[in-house]
Amino acid sequence: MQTKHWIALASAAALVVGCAAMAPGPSDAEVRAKAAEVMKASFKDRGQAKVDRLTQDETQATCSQYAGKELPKDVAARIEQANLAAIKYPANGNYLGDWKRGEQIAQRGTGFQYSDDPAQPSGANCYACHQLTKQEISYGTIGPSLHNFGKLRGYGDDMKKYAWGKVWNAEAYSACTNMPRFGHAGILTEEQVRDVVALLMDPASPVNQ
Amino acid sequence: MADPMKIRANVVGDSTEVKVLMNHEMETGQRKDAQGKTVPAWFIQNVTATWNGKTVLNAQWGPAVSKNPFLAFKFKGGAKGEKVQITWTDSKGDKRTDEATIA
Amino acid sequence: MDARRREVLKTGGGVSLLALVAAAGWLKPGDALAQGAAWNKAAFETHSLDETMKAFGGSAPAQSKDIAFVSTPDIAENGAVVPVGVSSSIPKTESIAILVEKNPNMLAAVFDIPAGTDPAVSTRIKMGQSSNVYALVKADGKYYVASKEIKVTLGGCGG
Amino acid sequence: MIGTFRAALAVAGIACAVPLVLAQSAADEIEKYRRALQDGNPAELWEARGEEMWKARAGPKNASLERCDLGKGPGVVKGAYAELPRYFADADRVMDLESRLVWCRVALQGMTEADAKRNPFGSPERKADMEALVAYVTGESRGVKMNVSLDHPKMREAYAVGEKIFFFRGGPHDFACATCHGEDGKRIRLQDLPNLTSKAGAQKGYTTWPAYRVSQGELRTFQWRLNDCFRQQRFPELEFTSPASVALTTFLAYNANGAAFDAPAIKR
Repeated sequence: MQTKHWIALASAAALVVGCAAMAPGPSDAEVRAKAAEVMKASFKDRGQAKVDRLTQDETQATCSQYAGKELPKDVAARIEQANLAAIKYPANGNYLGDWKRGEQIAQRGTGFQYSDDPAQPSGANCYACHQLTKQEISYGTIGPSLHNFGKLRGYGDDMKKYAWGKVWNAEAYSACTNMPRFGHAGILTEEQVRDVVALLMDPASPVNQ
Repeated sequence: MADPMKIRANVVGDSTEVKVLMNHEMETGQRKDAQGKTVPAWFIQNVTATWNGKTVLNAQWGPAVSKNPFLAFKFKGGAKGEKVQITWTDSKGDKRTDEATIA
Repeated sequence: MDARRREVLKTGGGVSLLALVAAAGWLKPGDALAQGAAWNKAAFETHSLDETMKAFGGSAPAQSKDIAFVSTPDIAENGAVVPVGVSSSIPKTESIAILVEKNPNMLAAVFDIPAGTDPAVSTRIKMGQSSNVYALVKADGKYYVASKEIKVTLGGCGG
Repeated sequence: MIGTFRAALAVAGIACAVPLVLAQSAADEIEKYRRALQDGNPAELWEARGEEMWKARAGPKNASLERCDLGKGPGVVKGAYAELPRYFADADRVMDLESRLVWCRVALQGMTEADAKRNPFGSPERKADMEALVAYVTGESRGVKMNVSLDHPKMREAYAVGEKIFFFRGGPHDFACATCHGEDGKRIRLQDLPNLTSKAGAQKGYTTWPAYRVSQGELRTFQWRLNDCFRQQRFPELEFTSPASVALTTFLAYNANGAAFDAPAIKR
């Protein structure tokens, strides 16, 4: 049925003579619906990765819809506001954990893949996308360099709070960013976020050397 | 039985250049399979190359040679149409000989 | 090869098999590092250059500038396959060995170089971590060595 | 995967720790490493095994695959991969190479579909016939310019759906294919990431698969590439030859049109 509908649309488009420049295919919404149907038929549960992971939240759906196009300012603002409101700050107001543990979390790339043991703590895989320290040459460039993160921005409480928010839910500051929402999505525990923030913000951390 | 090697032998100036790829797992004895069981060591130990019945290279390998081993060397002489023969023997006593025509 | 083997068996008699094999060019007596052994088990179970030299029955090697690493990168993108090429310009080179200092066992490979074969070989080895790699050459009965550090990186890390 | 490798060498868990080196010389040396690998590609061993398998009689019908129609007529292998995926009238659907090989093993050799699809990705314990067949067929398109046609409406549909899947964000990490493959000049750790939304990037990325992965010691197909990308995207498992995998392949293969196919390659 779906396919016939598709061909019908295509041939209908071909019949519209005079409207030559644009041969309108199915609408964007129709293609998205078809893609959702195709994906549903193509993925299966494996290990901890169940097919319900294909159910998008509003941020994911909106960002997918605008991918490859310019994100309208009001849409971006809506995404950022919703995610900002969802950030959970530490109850005791303590943002900084142990940067040494933070470094291990930044190095570790496992967690949440169907091949991973769910009993093991996840990594944040920061180095996959960011430069952090001078010592580690195997770093990616999808995100900006975070070397001297605290040293350049200052070690004040506002900055600590911002770093916490950014790690917890990056969508709050940059709509449709490539960065996962580590706290919001439960990738890292609150304790782990504290350690990663320490890696960025502790003056003794190799990030700030 | 082991799969065949890929042997290339080409005349370069007054020499023959030989490049070989071998099919072998080269197990170190330290890898674990999907079930978590240690896979026993199993690797090529000896390689011999001959040309016109003359040995042009002899090698002894340990498990630190990479999986699907690669080997390249050159010897003086050799003419188009002549044969180069390579033989390997592994730690289980399996053996494989293949031949290539010099091009 | 089968034909040659049959020939060896046929001739049999009083002559030792080893001598015949040697005569057929399969093994040359006293040939370089191989020492006539089919596979030098002791040498492949050593953890230091000293131990390896003992297993080869040789004395401490002299550093040599006449041994070169060819097409051997300083950094390996993956330790499972590290290309290593060694070439020797020392006259009468009889054999070339490749050793990795920090591997569980040091010796990776030994190549005997008969007269007429270029004293240059290329292969690929496994390295568990960044380490010094040695090229050990036996020439005219004496041992020479050169070394090079190769760094091993791992990528991806998404698992 | 890295876990297995680490175990294989039985070394301390140094995973990603790397000593100090200057970034530029590091890039040069890694380039040197990659060049050195080109000298001998074990993928050739798979190509040879695949060619034998293509010609060997197998299955309940005891037939070879030599009459398999990969789109250019029965038995024509040369250049066939450069025009895949394509619409096949006999199956009334768009197929990539792996889907078509499954189809031929069922139609010509009489296998069940489940048998034809079994063990698509090999391991040292169990080599995959599919990887060998794919190595052989793709090797026969080396040097041929990619030329995927969207003339058929079902190809246009597959392309449009594939594009949507490419940009689909989901899972705990909000990842899409585009997260890593949507911008020029990016890398993950030290590995360069082709921008698959650009012509040049799609050409570079698509035409160098399948590849012998030195980190795994196996030849990996494009179906494997997609399967493993989604694993790292934290998605559930993409099923072998599923419609989503074929749609995504159609999107990427078409974007690579005009570039000479250059695989099986060798990669880390």
